[in-house]
Amino acid sequence: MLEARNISVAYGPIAALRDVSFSVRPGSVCAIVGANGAGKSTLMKALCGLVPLQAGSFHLDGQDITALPTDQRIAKGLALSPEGRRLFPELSTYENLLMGAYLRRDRQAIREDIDKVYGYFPRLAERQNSQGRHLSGGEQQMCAIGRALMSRPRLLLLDEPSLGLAPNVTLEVARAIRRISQDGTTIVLVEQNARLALKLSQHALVLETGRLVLDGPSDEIMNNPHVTAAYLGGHATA
Amino acid sequence: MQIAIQISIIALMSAFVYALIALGFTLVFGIMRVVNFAHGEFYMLGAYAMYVLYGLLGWPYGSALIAGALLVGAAGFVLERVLFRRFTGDEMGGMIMSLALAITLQAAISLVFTVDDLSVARPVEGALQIGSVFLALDQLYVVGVTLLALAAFYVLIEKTRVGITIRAVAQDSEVARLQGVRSWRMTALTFALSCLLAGLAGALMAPVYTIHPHMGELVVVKAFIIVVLGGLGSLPGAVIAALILSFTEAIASTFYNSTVATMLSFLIVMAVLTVRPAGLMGRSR
Amino acid sequence: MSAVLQVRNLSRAFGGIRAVDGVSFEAGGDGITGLIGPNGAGKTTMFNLITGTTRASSGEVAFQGERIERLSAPAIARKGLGRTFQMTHVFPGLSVLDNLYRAALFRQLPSPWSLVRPATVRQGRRQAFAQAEQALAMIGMESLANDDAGALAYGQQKILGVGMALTTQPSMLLMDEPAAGLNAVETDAMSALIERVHHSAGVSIVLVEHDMNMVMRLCSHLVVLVNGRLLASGPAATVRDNPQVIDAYLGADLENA
Amino acid sequence: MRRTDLTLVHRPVGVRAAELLVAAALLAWPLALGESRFALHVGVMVALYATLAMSMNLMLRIGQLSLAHGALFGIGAYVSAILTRDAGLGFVSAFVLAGLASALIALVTAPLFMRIKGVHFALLTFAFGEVVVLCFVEFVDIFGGNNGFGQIPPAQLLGHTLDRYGSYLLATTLALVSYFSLQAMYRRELGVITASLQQDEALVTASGFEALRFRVAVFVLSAAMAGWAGSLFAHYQGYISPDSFGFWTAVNAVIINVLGGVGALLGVVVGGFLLIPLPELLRDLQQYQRFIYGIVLMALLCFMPKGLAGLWSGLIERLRVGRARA
Repeated sequence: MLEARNISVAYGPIAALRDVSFSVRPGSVCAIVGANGAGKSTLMKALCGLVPLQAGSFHLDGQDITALPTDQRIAKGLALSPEGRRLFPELSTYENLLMGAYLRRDRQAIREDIDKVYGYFPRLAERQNSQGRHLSGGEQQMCAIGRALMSRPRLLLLDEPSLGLAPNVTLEVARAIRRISQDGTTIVLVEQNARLALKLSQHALVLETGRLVLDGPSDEIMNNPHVTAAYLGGHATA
Repeated sequence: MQIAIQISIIALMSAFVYALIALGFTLVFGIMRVVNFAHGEFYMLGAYAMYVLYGLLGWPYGSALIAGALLVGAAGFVLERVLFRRFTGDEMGGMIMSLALAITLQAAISLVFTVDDLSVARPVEGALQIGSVFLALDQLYVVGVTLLALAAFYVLIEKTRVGITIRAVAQDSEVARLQGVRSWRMTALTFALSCLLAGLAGALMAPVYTIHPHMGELVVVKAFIIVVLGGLGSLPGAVIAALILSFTEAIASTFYNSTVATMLSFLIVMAVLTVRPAGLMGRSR
Repeated sequence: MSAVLQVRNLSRAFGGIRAVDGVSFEAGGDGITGLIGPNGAGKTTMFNLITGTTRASSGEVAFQGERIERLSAPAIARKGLGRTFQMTHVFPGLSVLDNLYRAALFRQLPSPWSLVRPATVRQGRRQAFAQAEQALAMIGMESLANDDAGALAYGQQKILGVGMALTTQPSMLLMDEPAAGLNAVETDAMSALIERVHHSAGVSIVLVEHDMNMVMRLCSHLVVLVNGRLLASGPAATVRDNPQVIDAYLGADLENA
Repeated sequence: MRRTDLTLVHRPVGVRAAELLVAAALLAWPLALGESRFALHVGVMVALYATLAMSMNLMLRIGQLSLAHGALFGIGAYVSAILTRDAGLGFVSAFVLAGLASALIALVTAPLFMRIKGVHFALLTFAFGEVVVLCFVEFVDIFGGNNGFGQIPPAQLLGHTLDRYGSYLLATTLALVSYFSLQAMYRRELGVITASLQQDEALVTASGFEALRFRVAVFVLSAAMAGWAGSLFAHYQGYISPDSFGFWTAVNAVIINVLGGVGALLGVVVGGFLLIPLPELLRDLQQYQRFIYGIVLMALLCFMPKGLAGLWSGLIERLRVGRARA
C-alpha cells in the first residue's frame, strides 16, 4: 500500500527524520509511536508534501508520489487528520466535512458520506451547524477525522487523535477508528498514547529522535522494554 | 420626518456602497494579509469604465455596469499575479506595493482622461414622491442594485462551494491545502472578486457623483475605517460597521460638521486598534 | 531553607483552555529540577509565565523571596532569572564571541537612559566584554571564538545559547529542551555543560526535557505536568516509578479507560 | 585581543575624510558656482525631505512603518509658525520647541502605540495622522484651516534674516547633522540593538533589555527629527497648509527608504536626491511624472527589494567574486 524508503527531513540544521524506511500493508492499521520530538508529525507532513524531503521517496500502491504537490497526493487517496485537529474555526461542522470532499464532484455520494461520518460519530450530527471553534475537543477530533474520511481516502493518516482528550472521549474516538478500519480503510495512526495505539494496530513503528528503532507486530512491541525506555528513560538496554 | 427619510436613503446608499468596497478590502486582507491601499483605485477604475462604456460608447446602462465591473475584476486578477503574489507572507511588502499601485493607477487615469471632473448621465431621472417626501430615483436605484449585489455576495460566500473554500483558505491555508485546495488559485480569485466589487461600486456611483482620478482616496479611507471597526477579515463586521459609519456620518454632517464626524471616526479607529486590534467584531487569532 | 523559585497556584487560560491550571511547585537549591510531561502539558507556558513573557491569569511566582509575577520579562531577567530556548537563538553572521558580547551588552545597557550616558556605555562595554570572555570559557568554546555562529553545528549553537544566557549572570536558569534536535554526542556535551554550570558556577537550574535518559542523569527532583495540572513532584526516582506518571506517558489502557 | 563587532566603530580615515569633503562641498557649492534660485530651492527640499526620510529610517529600523510622520512633520511646522507669527518668539527658540512638541506628542502616544506591531501599527499611525491633519483643517482660529497659515516670518540667525542661500545652508546643516548623528548611533550600540531586536526580540528581552522603552525612545527621537524638518519647512515656505502633511508625505518618506534601502543610511540620502527633485525637474512632463514614479517604484519593489544599497552591495559582491575567479 504505502512504502517509505530512506526518508530524511531536516528543518535548517536540525535533522528531524533520518533514513526512515517502512511499509504499510493494505487494510491494516499501522501505529507510529514515540516521545515528543521523535519526528512523528514531521513524517505525516512529509507524506502529505507539506515539508520537503531531504532524501528518500514515498510510493503509494507502487507509484512514486514523492514529486507530487499536496493536492495531487490527496487526489491519489491520501488524507490527513492533522495534529491539534485544525478545524476551520469559523466553518460549521457540515462545511468542514464538505471541505474534506473538495476534490470530489459526486454530490449525491458526498451527501451519503456525510451521513456515514455522522454514523461513526453521532454527536457530530447534532452539532452540524455549530462553528468548528465552538465544538468541544472531542467533537473537534471527530470532525477532523470525519473531514479526512470525506475524500474517500485509501490511506487515512491520523496524527495524535487522542491528544488532550478526556479518557472516555479517547475511548469513543478509539472505537470509531477501529470501525473505520474494519470498514476497509488502511490507517496510519500516530500516537503518543502508546498503549492505545498498540491496541488498535496490527503493526507498529517506534521512532526515537528521528530514527526508526523498532518495527514489528504491535503485540510484540507492547512487551518490548525499549518502549518503556523510550518514554521514561533509564531502563534502556538497547 | 421628511428629513429623516431623506437622510436614511442617502445613508443607506452610502452604507451599501461602502459595504461593497469594504467587503472586498477585508476579504483580501483575510486571505492574503495585504492591506490594499490601492483598493479605492479599483473603485475609481469602475467609474471610468462606466464613463467610457456608457458615456462615450453609448452601451446600454445595464451591460455597461456589468462589463465595467467584470473588466475591473479581470484587471485585479492580472495584478494579483504580477504584483502581489511575490509578497505572500510579507505584509509590509504587500502594503508598500499597493501604495505604488495606487500612485500608478491614479497617474495613468490622469494621463488618459486629465485630472478634470467628468460626469456620466443618470440612467433614471426624477424623483419618487411619497406623501411629502421626495426620493431621488437614481439614489433608490443604487440602493436596489447594491442590495442585490450584497445579497449575491452573501450567497456566494456563505452557500457555494467556492465561498466555503475561500473562507477555509483564509482561516487555515495549510489545512485547506490538505483537502486538495490549490490555495494560490483561491487567492487570485478572491483578489479579482474584491476588485470586481469595488469596480461595481464605482460604476454605480459614476452617475451619482462626478468622477475624477482621486475619487478612490476618500473611499478607501472609509473602507479602512469600516474594516478596522468591523474587524480585519470579518465579513458581517464590515456590513454592520458600514451601516453605523454611514448613519453617523449622515446625521453628524447634517446637524454638525463633517470634519468633526470624520475625526471622531478616526479616534474610534485608534481606540479600537490600541485596545482591540482585532476590531470590534473580530477575534484575535 | 526557602527555595529559590516558588510557584504557587499559577494559572493561565487561553480562550477557554486552561494551559496551566493551579500549579504549585518549588525549585532551586541543591540539585537540578526537571519539569516533564507529555506534549501540550503546559511546560513551555509555565516557563513563559515564570519569565514574564506571558502574564498569569492568577497565582504567584516568587524568586529569591520576592514576588515577580507582575514584573516585565526584562525586569525579571535582570533579577537573575535567565532562560534558554527550545529552538536555537543565536545571531548568525556574527562570531561566537560577538554573540556572547551582545547578550552581555543588553544586560549591561538595558534601557534608553543607560545608552545616552557615555560613561555608562563605556563601563557597560568593558563589563560586557569581561562577561563574554567568562561565558566563553564556561562553555569551552575558546577555540571557536572567532567562528561565525550561524555556521556552527546545531549542537554547538545550542551550547552557545546557554553561554549567552550565562552572560547575564543568572542565579537561576530555565532551560527549555536543551537536548531537542541534538544527536547522542551533542546531548552528552550538553549534559556535561549543564552539570558544570550547576556545580561549578552554582546556578540553579530548571529543565524541560523530553530525553528521559538525560533527565534521569541530571535531575534530582522532578515536577510532572499533565494537561496543565500538576500530576506529581518530588525526588526523581520516586516520581519515575509512580504508576500515574507511567500512565501519563504511555497512555491509559484502552480496556481500563 | 579578539575582535568584536563594536571595534568597527572607527572607520578608515579615508572614508571619513571623503564624507567631510562631500559635506563641505554640499554646503559651499553655491559660492563657487553661483546661487541658482532653482537649484537652491531644490536643495532645500531635498535636505528637508531627506531629514524626514532619515527620521522614518529610524522607525523602519525597529520594524515599525509609521504613517504618522507627515503629521509629526506638520506639528513641527505649525508649532514653529504659530510661535513666531502669533506668540512673537524668536526663530531659534521656536525651532527648538517645534521639535520638542513633536517629540512630546510621540512620548505621550508611544507607550500605547509601540505595543502594536506590524500592519496594525501602520494602520494606527495612519488614523493618528489623519486626526492630526483634520485638526489643522478644523481649528481654523489656530491653524488657519484649509486656507492655510501664511506670513510665517523667515528664519533669523544672530539677527540676520536668512536669504535663500542662508535657508539652504540651514536645511542642509540639519540634514548633515541628522545624517552624521544617526550614522554614529547606528555604528554604536543603537545599531547593534535595532539589528538584534529585528532578528530575535525574545532573545534580547530574555537578556534583560527593555525593548518597549527602547522603542518609545526611538519613536520620540524620530518625531523630534520630523518636527525640526517641519519647522524649517514652514519658515522657508512662509506659508503652510494641511495638505503638505498628510498621508502621502509619510508615504513618500517610506518610498525614499525603499528606494535607498532601509539598511543603509547613505542609500536613503541618495534616494532623497533622486526622488525629491523629480517633480521639480519633470515640471514640463508633469502629467507623466507621477506615472513614471509609480512604475519605477513597482519595478523597484519587484526586482530590487533591497533598494539602491542592495544594488551597490550586490555589485561589489559580484566584483569580488569575479576578481576571486580571475
